Amino acid sequence: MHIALELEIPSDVRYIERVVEIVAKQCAQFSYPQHQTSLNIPVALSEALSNAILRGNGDRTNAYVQVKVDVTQDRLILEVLDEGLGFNFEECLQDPREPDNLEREDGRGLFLMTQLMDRIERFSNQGNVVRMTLKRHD
Amino acid sequence: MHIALELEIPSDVRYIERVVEIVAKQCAQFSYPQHQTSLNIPVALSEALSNAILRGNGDRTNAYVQVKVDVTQDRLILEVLDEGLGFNFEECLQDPREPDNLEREDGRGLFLMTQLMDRIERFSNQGNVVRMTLKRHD
Amino acid sequence: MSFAIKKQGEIVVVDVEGQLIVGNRQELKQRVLDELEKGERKFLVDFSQTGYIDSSGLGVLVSLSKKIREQGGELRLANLNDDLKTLFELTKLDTLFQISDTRERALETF
Amino acid sequence: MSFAIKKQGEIVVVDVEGQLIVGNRQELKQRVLDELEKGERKFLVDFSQTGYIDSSGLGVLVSLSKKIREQGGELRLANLNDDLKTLFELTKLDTLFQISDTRERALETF
Ligand SMILES: Nc1ncnc2c1ncn2[C@@H]1O[C@H](COP(=O)(O)OP(=O)(O)O)[C@@H](O)[C@H]1O
Ligand SMILES: Nc1ncnc2c1ncn2[C@@H]1O[C@H](COP(=O)(O)OP(=O)(O)O)[C@@H](O)[C@H]1O
Repeated sequence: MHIALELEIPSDVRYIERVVEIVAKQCAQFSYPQHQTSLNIPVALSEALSNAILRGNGDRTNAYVQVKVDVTQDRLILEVLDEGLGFNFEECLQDPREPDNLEREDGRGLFLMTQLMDRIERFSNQGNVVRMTLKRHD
Repeated sequence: MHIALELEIPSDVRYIERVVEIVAKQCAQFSYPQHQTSLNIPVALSEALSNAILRGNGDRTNAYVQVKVDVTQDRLILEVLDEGLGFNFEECLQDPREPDNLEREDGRGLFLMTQLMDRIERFSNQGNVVRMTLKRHD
Repeated sequence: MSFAIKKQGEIVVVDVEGQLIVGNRQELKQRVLDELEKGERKFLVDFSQTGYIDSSGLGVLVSLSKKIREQGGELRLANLNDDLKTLFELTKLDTLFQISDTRERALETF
Repeated sequence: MSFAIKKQGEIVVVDVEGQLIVGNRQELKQRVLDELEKGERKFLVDFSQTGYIDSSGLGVLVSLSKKIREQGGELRLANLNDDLKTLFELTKLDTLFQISDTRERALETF
């Protein structure tokens, strides 16, 4: 069995929780282990969504965010698309564990995505796309 | 908000219940009225799926069935694709309420689909497609 | 989805738990026919625990009812929720079956 | 998601119910800062009813902790489930906060 899901939401952080719930439920359908459906997926997806809304679309109030989910028994691929100009992932990624960063309020989003997912790709395709892959870890 | 869902299953009736559950839950996300998520959608989708598996794919044991779901606040579109040659919907549709048909074991599937959905279309697109549209009726 | 079959007096009562659909209707059919074979004649299917029923599930009820009648018996139904009532009305099968609101009522009036 | 704030002894206890994420962290921040303004100095955030926390939720905890420390107070945490513990460990924030396994323990040792 194979499920592909596409969602489109207005660029508004209040949609994040609902999208996360829908996606996590979809993965629960494939009985992904609990820590993946309750930690890795929700947190990594929230980060990608809030970056897409606040950083990518930013002040473009009529913009949308698209989420594409592709799940099989073995792996989950999440794509988050915004209408922004994109960014350099490597350059923007910081290590929040460094003493100088530890007490900063921001800058943990991309780091958590890399920690919680097996692979992150960023590319442009009529907008900015962040693609995250998670293998099933039992 | 807008959700599109695609599923692919082996041609096996044992998958029907799970697919129905996934789709009905997706519609519940949009708070479709209860009689639609517990009657119209499950029954019409089960009929289309079992016809795709048993009539469309039939003995093609390696065949698949694809289900496409497109939901908004206002309407649901369900497409069920099989690898068969297609059929003439009007000709195959019978009225199971006629005295001669009332005690027959089969022949109620297409009829229920037309009764439970607002619109049914059948066409060919690299296989046979049955498309059902349901408007939200509160 | 599963079927619980028990005997109350001389009536065989079948509880359909979950869906009654193409994937499991054969099991219901076989279990009821086994009872018919053993000499049972009065059957009540209780839908209080049932989700949805598809056309092949309806078909099995129709064909069982016919087979039971041919042996001088009867198949009755009880506890249809609103969705199931709609389904029986749409297909006019509400005219073919004796349908009771509660199990008690069905058992009393058999 | 909502926040329940109550006072136990001289400690302000905040229960985070549901998610602590970009959509609601501002509310938590404001409510804790209001208590700080009123003169409160000891704060305990209890996560027993919390789902997930995102980076902006973590960020709010870090910045509240700093502001409270600047006023001579302290912010402690209690009842992190395994997922939340992992989150604090990944970001090394477990080294920044005093974290207790239970609310009682946190209240006793404050
Ligand atoms: N979708 C995006 N579009 C544009 N820039 C982005 C996007 N996602 C992340 N960034 C950039 O990466 C930086 C670091 O992101 P992150 O690690 O999530 O921390 P924070 O968002 O808290 O600054 C952001 O400040 C922003 O400059
Ligand atoms: N996907 C399909 N592919 C080919 N034929 C189909 C398909 N769906 C329905 N049919 C035809 O329509 C007929 C009527 O279908 P239906 O009303 O569901 O009753 P039943 O399946 O019980 O015969 C089927 O017997 C079959 O000939």
